Amino acid sequence: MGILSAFLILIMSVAAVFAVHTKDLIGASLLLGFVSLISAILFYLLQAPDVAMAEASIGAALTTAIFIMAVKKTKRFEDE
Amino acid sequence: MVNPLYILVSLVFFALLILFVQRFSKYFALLATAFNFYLSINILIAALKKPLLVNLGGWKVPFCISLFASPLSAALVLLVSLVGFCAVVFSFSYIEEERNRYYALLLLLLAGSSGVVLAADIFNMFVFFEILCISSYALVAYQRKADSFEAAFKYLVQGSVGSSFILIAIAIIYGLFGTLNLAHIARHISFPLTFSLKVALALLVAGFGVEAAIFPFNFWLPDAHPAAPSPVSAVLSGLAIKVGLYAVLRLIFTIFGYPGVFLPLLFLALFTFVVGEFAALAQGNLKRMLAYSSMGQIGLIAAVMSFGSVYTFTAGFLQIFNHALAKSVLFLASGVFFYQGHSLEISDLKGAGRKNVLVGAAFAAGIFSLVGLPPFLGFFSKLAILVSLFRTQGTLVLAYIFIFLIVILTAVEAAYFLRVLGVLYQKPAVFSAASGGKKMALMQIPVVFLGLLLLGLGLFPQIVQKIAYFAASSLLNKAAYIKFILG
Amino acid sequence: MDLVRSLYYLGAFLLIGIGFYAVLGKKNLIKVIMGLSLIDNGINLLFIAIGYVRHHTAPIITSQISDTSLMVDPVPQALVLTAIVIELSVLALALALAVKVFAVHKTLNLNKIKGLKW
Amino acid sequence: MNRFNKIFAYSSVFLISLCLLVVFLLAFRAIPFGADTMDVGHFYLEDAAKSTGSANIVTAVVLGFRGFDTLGEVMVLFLGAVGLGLVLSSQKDSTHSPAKTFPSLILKTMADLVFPFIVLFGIYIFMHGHISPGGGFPAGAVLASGYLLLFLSQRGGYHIRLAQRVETGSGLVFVIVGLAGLYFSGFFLHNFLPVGRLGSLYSAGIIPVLYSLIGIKVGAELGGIIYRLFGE
Repeated sequence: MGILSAFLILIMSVAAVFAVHTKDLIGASLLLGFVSLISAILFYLLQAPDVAMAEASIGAALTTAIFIMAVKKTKRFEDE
Repeated sequence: MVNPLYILVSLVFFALLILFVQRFSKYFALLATAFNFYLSINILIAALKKPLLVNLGGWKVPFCISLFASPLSAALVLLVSLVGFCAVVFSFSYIEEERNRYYALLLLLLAGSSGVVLAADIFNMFVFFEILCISSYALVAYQRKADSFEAAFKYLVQGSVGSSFILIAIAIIYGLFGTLNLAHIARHISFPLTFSLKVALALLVAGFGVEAAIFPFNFWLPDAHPAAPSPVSAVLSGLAIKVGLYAVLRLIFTIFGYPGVFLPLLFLALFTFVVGEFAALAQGNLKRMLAYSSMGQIGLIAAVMSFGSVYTFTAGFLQIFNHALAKSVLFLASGVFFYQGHSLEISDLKGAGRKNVLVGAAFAAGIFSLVGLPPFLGFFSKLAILVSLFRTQGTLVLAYIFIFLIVILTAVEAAYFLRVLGVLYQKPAVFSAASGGKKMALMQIPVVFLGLLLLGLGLFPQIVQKIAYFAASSLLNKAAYIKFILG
Repeated sequence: MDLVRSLYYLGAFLLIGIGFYAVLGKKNLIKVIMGLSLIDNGINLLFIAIGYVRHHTAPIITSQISDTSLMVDPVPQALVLTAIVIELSVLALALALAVKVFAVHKTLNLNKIKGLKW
Repeated sequence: MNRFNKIFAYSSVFLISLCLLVVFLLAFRAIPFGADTMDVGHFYLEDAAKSTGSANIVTAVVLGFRGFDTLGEVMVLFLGAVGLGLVLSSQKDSTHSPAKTFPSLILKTMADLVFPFIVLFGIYIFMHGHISPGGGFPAGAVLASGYLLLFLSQRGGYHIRLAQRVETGSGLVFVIVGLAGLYFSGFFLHNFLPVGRLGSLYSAGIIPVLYSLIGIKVGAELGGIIYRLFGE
């Protein structure tokens, strides 16, 4: 479990950094959903299946959908 | 029937009912707040004899969520329901669009404020704090103009960062002690604090400090309060920031049991005081000026209270009452002026006080009370603050510096308030009031009522002084708090 | 400090730190909201990590697992369930405000919107 | 000069975030990872199955011991939906509407096929919240993702007024169930129904009732949020 969780945490942090860094807001929303998904896996590893389900359905799916809808209504690329 | 639970449940119930039925919204809101007003008077009377503890769900104390109405909480709940009732009556003819949503949000704002004050469980406190915050974000955006969206967004971002600070602090506390009940936590905490607890305390002060508008966390206030419709500004300025301050003080002095002067809060509060009052001097818009003045006043109250003795607390509570009532009068009266003249620039208000005799008089009463002139309540609270500072032991230098600041800043306050009053009664009246008829009468009632209340409490200050004294001693007595809740 | 043992804490605080960086440093409204979302994600992970007890099982009684003394702490999980929902509603409101601000100013850049400078 | 300012701003923000990270890590040295730090948790683990009849102890905590928090949480979500409705309700200004795209046949057919199953799955989740992981909030999210699919395939309308009635109605029933506890046994949100046999579907008293209400309410609310953000 140690190595797996270390790997997942590493990937999650990298994804978070890219989500903040990228100029494409749709890409950033998807990366954010990916971060949520990995944290749902981490919750499952930490013996919290209830929270994992909530995070996967609310955090990963719905939040991403809401973000994408909001980006569609505004502007896709971040300008200087 | 004397059960603080009914306050929260009735507000939540009516908020849901308004959007379920989709009509009669203002009557439901009036019913809910009137019921609450009646109930909170009863609760205060009962709590002055013996604090009330309500356990929810039928479990024993550290395991269930409980509501605790100490004299302090009961007094604040009374204040919330009083100002809330006046705001609802004022909104009757002032608010014309989106009534259902507006009243539901306003009721939940009141529910959140009462909930934070009554909660005896740190996470429950957080949940009610979120109800308070989210309803105020939405209400700030109510007018749906560009600047209200911007103000609401700014408020939301800073408020949510504050909320996440609170959550991290709760995580630290839960990790250390494995419990969420405030009294149970208080029993575990002893001085000197460990590093983790210091971080937790700092995070809690910062998190609740965002709502209490204490210096580096208050950049949202001067935009958010003026952007909201007037009755909401009255509630936000009169109540919401005090609820934040209540949470800060309850956590510092009851739960952590900080002995003596809490210096970090004192310095931040003094800074807030100075910045707020001087910024108010420079404003040309009436509501912006009132918002900056609220910032200054909250700084004054927080600074007095961070001295941590019974006298300073009593004085601070008097000032909380005074400021809540007076600021509500001022914001509601400015709502009347806006309704008639469609402008809040001070230069456009020439002669407005002559056109509305009653509202002008109430406005003057509010100003006199805030500046601290007899025979209004503000005179006694300012006097109590000065006396209590002379009576503090130990940190005399700070107390004297503070007294000096109060004298100077009261003069500043008097300068900007009297300037407005001068404009309101200036001779060649620019202000043109469309006669409102029945609608205007309905708006005048709460304004005049609150103005008279300020005068009445100023003539008979003993009642408020007694309540403030009880509240102050219940805030400082950590041992009694633990004993009463945990048995 | 042994880093391996507090790996989850480190991960949680990394998310919180990245989120703070986005909230304070980014100029795009939606990026700021994403920062808030990252902070909340980190806090959720933090709570669950606090409640975890080594070699204990999830707090659900089944026909195979019925020894409640060998289960992890249920309270942080309950708190996180609450926190996730609160986060979602704040997020929805924030995005609605951002959409409206964009509709007025046709830009999401904080520096170009006068009322939003902080 | 401008460039220098920018670098300075970014690096100071970076340093502040780093400082926060370090301070938090230091503060958490006192809380060992993976150790048993429970206090009230032990009581919940021992007592929950007996006193609430819920095999899922997290559910027992969420709706039993800390049910009042959950009421507050439901109200927070309600506030989010109402606030969003308020903010988005002004259609006077010209909102930038995205180019209308028509859904493909595949999406339409699949949506028709999958939608009933999604709804069924959502109902299953909230009905079994007291015996298996899940519960009302994920169930509501699943239901809302069903609506999302319908919106994407532009099938049928979403009866926003009906949804609002359902949403507020189930909230009202939640409060009434709590008050019934107060009436029958003197405690708000007390579990006044029989507890039943541990692990069966009809057990745990009011907990499945409350979770069903939450599932329906959250589903309607999130559906409303999606509907409003989509903006017809």
